[in-house]
Amino acid sequence: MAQNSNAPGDTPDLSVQLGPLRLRNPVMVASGTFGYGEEYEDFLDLERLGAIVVKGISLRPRPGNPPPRIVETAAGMINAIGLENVGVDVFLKSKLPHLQRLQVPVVVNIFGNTLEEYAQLAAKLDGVPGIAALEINISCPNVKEGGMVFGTDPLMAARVVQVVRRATALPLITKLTPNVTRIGDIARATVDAGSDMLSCINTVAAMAVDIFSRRPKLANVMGGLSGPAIKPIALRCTLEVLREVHCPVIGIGGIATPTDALEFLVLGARAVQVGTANFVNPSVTTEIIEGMERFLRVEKIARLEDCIGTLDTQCLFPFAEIACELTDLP
Amino acid sequence: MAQNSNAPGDTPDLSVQLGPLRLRNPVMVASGTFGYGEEYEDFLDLERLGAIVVKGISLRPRPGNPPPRIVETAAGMINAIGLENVGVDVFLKSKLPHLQRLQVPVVVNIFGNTLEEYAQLAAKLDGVPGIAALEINISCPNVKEGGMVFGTDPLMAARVVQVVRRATALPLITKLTPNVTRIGDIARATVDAGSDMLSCINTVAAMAVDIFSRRPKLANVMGGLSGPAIKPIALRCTLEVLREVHCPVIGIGGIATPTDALEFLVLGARAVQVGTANFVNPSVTTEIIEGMERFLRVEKIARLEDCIGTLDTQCLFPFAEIACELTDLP
Amino acid sequence: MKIMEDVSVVSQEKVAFQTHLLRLSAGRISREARLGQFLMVQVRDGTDPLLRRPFSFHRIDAEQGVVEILYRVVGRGTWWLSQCDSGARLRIIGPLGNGFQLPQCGPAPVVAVAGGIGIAPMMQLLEKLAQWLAPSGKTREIHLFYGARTAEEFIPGKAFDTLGITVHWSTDDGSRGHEGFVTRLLEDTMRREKIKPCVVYSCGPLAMQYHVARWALENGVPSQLSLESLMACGLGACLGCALPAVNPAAPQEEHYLHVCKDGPVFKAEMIQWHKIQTHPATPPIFLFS
Amino acid sequence: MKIMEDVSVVSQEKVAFQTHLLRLSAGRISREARLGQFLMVQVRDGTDPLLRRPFSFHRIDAEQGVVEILYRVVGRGTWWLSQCDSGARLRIIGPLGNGFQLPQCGPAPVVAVAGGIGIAPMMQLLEKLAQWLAPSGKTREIHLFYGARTAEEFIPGKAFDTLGITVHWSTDDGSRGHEGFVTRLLEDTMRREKIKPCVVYSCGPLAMQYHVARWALENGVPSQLSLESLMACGLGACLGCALPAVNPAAPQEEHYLHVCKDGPVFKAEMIQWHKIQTHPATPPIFLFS
Ligand SMILES: Cc1cc2nc3c(=O)[nH]c(=O)nc-3n(C[C@H](O)[C@H](O)[C@H](O)COP(=O)(O)OP(=O)(O)OC[C@H]3O[C@@H](n4cnc5c(N)ncnc54)[C@H](O)[C@@H]3O)c2cc1C
Ligand SMILES: Cc1cc2nc3c(=O)[nH]c(=O)nc-3n(C[C@H](O)[C@H](O)[C@H](O)COP(=O)(O)OP(=O)(O)OC[C@H]3O[C@@H](n4cnc5c(N)ncnc54)[C@H](O)[C@@H]3O)c2cc1C
Ligand SMILES: Cc1cc2nc3c(=O)[nH]c(=O)nc-3n(C[C@H](O)[C@H](O)[C@H](O)COP(=O)(O)O)c2cc1C
Ligand SMILES: Cc1cc2nc3c(=O)[nH]c(=O)nc-3n(C[C@H](O)[C@H](O)[C@H](O)COP(=O)(O)O)c2cc1C
Ligand code: FES
Ligand code: FES
Repeated sequence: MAQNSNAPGDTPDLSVQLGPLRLRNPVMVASGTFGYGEEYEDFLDLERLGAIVVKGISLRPRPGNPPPRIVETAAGMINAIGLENVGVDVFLKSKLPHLQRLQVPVVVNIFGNTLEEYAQLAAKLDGVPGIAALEINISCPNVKEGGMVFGTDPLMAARVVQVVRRATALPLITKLTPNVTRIGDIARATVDAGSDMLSCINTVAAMAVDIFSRRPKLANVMGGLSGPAIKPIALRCTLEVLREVHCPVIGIGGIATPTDALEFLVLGARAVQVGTANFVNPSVTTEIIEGMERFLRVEKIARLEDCIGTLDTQCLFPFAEIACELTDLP
Repeated sequence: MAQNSNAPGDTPDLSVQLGPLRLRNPVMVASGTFGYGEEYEDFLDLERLGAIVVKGISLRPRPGNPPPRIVETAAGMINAIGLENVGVDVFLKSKLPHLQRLQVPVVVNIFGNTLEEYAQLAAKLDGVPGIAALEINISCPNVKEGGMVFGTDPLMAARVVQVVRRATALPLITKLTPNVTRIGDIARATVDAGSDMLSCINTVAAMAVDIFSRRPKLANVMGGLSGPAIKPIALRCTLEVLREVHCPVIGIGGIATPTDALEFLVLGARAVQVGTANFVNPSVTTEIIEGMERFLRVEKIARLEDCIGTLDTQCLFPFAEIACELTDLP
Repeated sequence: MKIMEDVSVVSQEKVAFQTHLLRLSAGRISREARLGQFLMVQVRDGTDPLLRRPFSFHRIDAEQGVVEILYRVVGRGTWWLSQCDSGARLRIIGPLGNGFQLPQCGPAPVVAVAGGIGIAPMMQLLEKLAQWLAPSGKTREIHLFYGARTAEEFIPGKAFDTLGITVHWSTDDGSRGHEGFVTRLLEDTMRREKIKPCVVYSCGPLAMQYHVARWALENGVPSQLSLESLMACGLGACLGCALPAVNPAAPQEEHYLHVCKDGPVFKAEMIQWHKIQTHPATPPIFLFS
Repeated sequence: MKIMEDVSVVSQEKVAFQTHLLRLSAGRISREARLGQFLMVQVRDGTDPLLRRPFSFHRIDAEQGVVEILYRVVGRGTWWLSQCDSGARLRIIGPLGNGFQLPQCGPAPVVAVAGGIGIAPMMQLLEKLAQWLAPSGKTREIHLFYGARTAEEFIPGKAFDTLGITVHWSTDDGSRGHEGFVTRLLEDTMRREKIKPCVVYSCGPLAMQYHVARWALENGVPSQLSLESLMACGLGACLGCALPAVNPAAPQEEHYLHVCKDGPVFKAEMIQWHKIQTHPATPPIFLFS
């Protein structure tokens, strides 16, 4: 039963319940930053991860954008990879089998440019063994609606979730974009449309300029900002979402240390995804898991679940009780 | 007439035309980061600045938020000062006179919580000598509309500009918030409502969490992110605005070096504001001005105006012409 | 006159547990500085960390053109600062804020309270007071209440004895002197020995300062408390370093003072103690493991 | 096997204009590395700069457990790297990518082209080739076309003469050797001396590589070009280091190869040269003034 004391020798329990999924710890890797897992096998034991989210998959292979595709910025980077991927057929044939052999939940990140593409993709993945959940990337332009990004409008976002929901029985995670006025509205719309969970956030729209060549530093002109720079934005978005919906939320954005990850959990996220930090330190996820364990030991907390959602926004004045007697002094 | 050559000894011409204002250079200081100018007089000659934007002023004095009001983040900081200010009356009586004696354009940043407050404030400032323009901060909650931020809705933003426009003949700069889905829509609405210029961007909504006390690091829970971390977001917002409207735009966000400032100008901004960087290096603006001069010398450009809006998003393949003959080889 | 000066590190020395003494060759600032004022240090090139860090002057030596800071390594900024070797260049801004005032009173004793690294701005002040009082022939006592978590955190202060300063030690773990809070030792000692000091100087964590303030207010002792707050500019421009304060004109109204401009030295009665939120203290366990 | 190794700096030396030679004690990586491969270096603690920087192996000495990189200071990252003293710790990842292949041909000459810092991965390769060819008794010539902006950028390569490598120098300003582009010197020399090499190795700026590629393709010379691209991971995960490439199965289709995984050494015919955008070159004038 629930462990209440935590003797020094005990291993704290890092497992978390994420909707229907039980994860051995809340540390997942973010889509597009971990390839299909193989790329990192020299640096860590993939089975130690809470879950692996693979690079975004589309119905057909996509070549991606012309280079330059990335640029470094202050404590961050902008990418405009253009969602290059091998397509769902090659993914199922030559990427998934390796992951299926491992004891780690695999989340498949999917995207399309039309509702039909989303639906067909979800149908193809439905029932495939070894897939724990789908993560729906709604930060893509809707080509039928003049290129407006699905995830920036509650109705369009909900429609994507609906068609995916109809096409598969897999647990659904909707991945929210921060580039909106009220992220809570999108969160609510997608949950009402059948999303079991949310992940938050995708990259922040950004660009960089080279003053000598007078050109954008990315061939695509604009791209998505990620890395430590965006963590404060991601935390704010996560709180806004948590205030609006009651489903499990996965925090993403700038996570690079155990402290970063714990911040999202304290806020109320039930898991986190690590993205850009994998590029800087390919075994960072292992270090984050170990750091969380250390935190629980130091703070004498038996189960990580007991930290989730413990943010206290009320009691802001620690001296208030002991000090109120002072108010009527001189 | 227009100078076309630039001999090594020539001093490049940094002056820019910003709507009705002629600035000796495009380097302004951002509201809330430079006090009322006096705070920096030990570190630089205020008359070298393109313009000074003073701390946001309201109709009545405001105490501001309880501390902690600031927290450092990766390459940035979050502030929740709560718009502490002395109020317009004290400003006019004891802060403005000193600035009036200087040869530097003074822009007064104004904000209110109702349309009436904006209007009354603008009326009070109308006709006061030594004010070059008003900058309207629309990143404030509209208390009559359930606290929704004026600047996040095109109609509400336009209404603010309208009432201010009616109350004063001063040139108007509307300061846009990046926390919206389509900043171009807000830009268009405020320009249509009578804003002569735009400044872009205000801070990005953000927060920080302390995992040991389980409390937000700011008493106000949420605050505004500024500093180098947000520059890529500010550049993107500036480009979106420039694509939508044709009025002069002032670039703001993370500017700390001459290169940073020039990036916004190349994009098409006609001036820039330096904010957080003043805290780190109180004479950074002088260094930026000198660096721009050096840039023009090195690049042999006579007038800074010739750099503005020179971004080339078309010609992305430098080898295209010389290399096309290669295509049909092997 | 506030000065931005590029200075070089004369020496850096570890003087106690996690505590470093940094000597800077700062000719211009040393001439302007007064005890109780502070400086802002850019601990490292680049944007990590972004902001300068505030430190009190530990010693000011205008003749040698040297200033010293004594600091505790508590996070990224102070850790990187601790990595500077002799000869390294640092950009500093100072002197900032208002310093300590000399006591305006008769032969009553002077009391000082230092919690942990709060000793930093206090040591030279006490030395000066002792030197200043000695020739004046007044038999004025100086008491220092010096608390720390454990004995190895104390700074070796050789001068105390020779200067005739009475030091009352306390540690949380009882490893030296009184076991428990230094403010408790202060209250007990003052009550027992019936001392009515003419001033209390104090520097330390906010929780300690609160108890010193309460004691000073309850006993009518004039106080000079060096307080802390998170700072961005140190110049009075960002308004980030606010502390809830009493507005003498309208005591019920919300009002703030700013540590960098109105402080860092405050009188106890200026602060609305019940409204203070300590800034979150993040133990740097992940940084250094 | 890719390895993340915490290594220490054996020595750092300035060897030419803005050019440094860094020796690292990297026991594990040195044993796995091959010439033409590269490593990713975290040039500094913290988030400024955020990403690692890629550098080719300049020399690999598995016996001593040492690897060397030769690099040009062009921006923040390389500037900070240049500040590391002996004994400093660096985190590196390597070996990454595919190395150079040995030439598969008869007695025809070997040609190498190096532009500026492009000499880095080339020097030990040429030495090895010379040593390998000498005992084999084949009278094979090795030509190095070595270009720079000005003479002071050249790396002192004492070994060239003794190894019998013919060096053809060129500088943009004529301060040493041919005045003008090194690729022009290559074309002219090859045409004049009617040399038909069995391979051309090349490393340098993309504009130079383009001309080498064109010459190799036009003359049917097998090529091994070490190409660059901006990189985030170096591991094939971010897909950031793409270069427009020819898809042999569908030559008309948009297709990309990835420098870190499919390169950095490519054959000229693999790349769609007319689609290459050089990454913007920001002269670091503001950084260092
Ligand atoms: C006027 C003034 C004088 C000071 N004098 C000294 C001194 O003489 N010696 C000394 O060791 N320290 C002094 N401090 C505190 C010192 O500024 C902080 O310890 C330092 O800034 C922490 O930086 P960091 O990057 O290592 O820690 P961070 O990683 O930024 O934070 C670690 C911990 O330090 C706290 N902290 C961060 N910034 C400040 C700040 N500006 N003020 C107070 N606490 C902060 C954080 O809340 C956190 O608990 C003084 C502070 C002020 C305001
Ligand atoms: C496989 C590979 C091997 C390399 N080997 C060497 C080597 O042996 N010696 C050497 O001096 N340089 C080498 N480079 C280039 C080196 O990586 C860059 O010069 C370095 O990353 C610049 O970092 P910076 O922070 O100093 O410059 P920044 O401030 O980041 O940029 C300054 C300039 O360098 C360019 N640059 C930045 N990052 C890269 C990058 N990843 N690749 C290419 N150019 C870049 C920028 O576009 C800009 O023009 C290699 C690059 C690659 C991809
Ligand atoms: C190079 C790169 C590629 C990415 N590709 C995808 C993708 O295919 N699908 C997706 O949903 N998100 C993608 N992302 C977004 C990340 O999954 C993550 O949401 C974002 O980077 C923020 O997290 P971070 O700051 O930890 O990197 C990508 C990010 C990067 C940097
Ligand atoms: C401490 C602080 C106070 C600010 N106060 C105001 C203000 O009163 N009015 C306003 O319009 N913007 C205010 N801003 C926003 C800045 O003017 C600027 O738009 C923002 O900081 C982005 O620029 P930066 O990254 O260069 O700091 C403030 C910013 C900071 C950091
Ligand atoms: S630190 Fe900026 S006002 Fe005090
Ligand atoms: S650098 Fe990441 S895929 Fe090549």
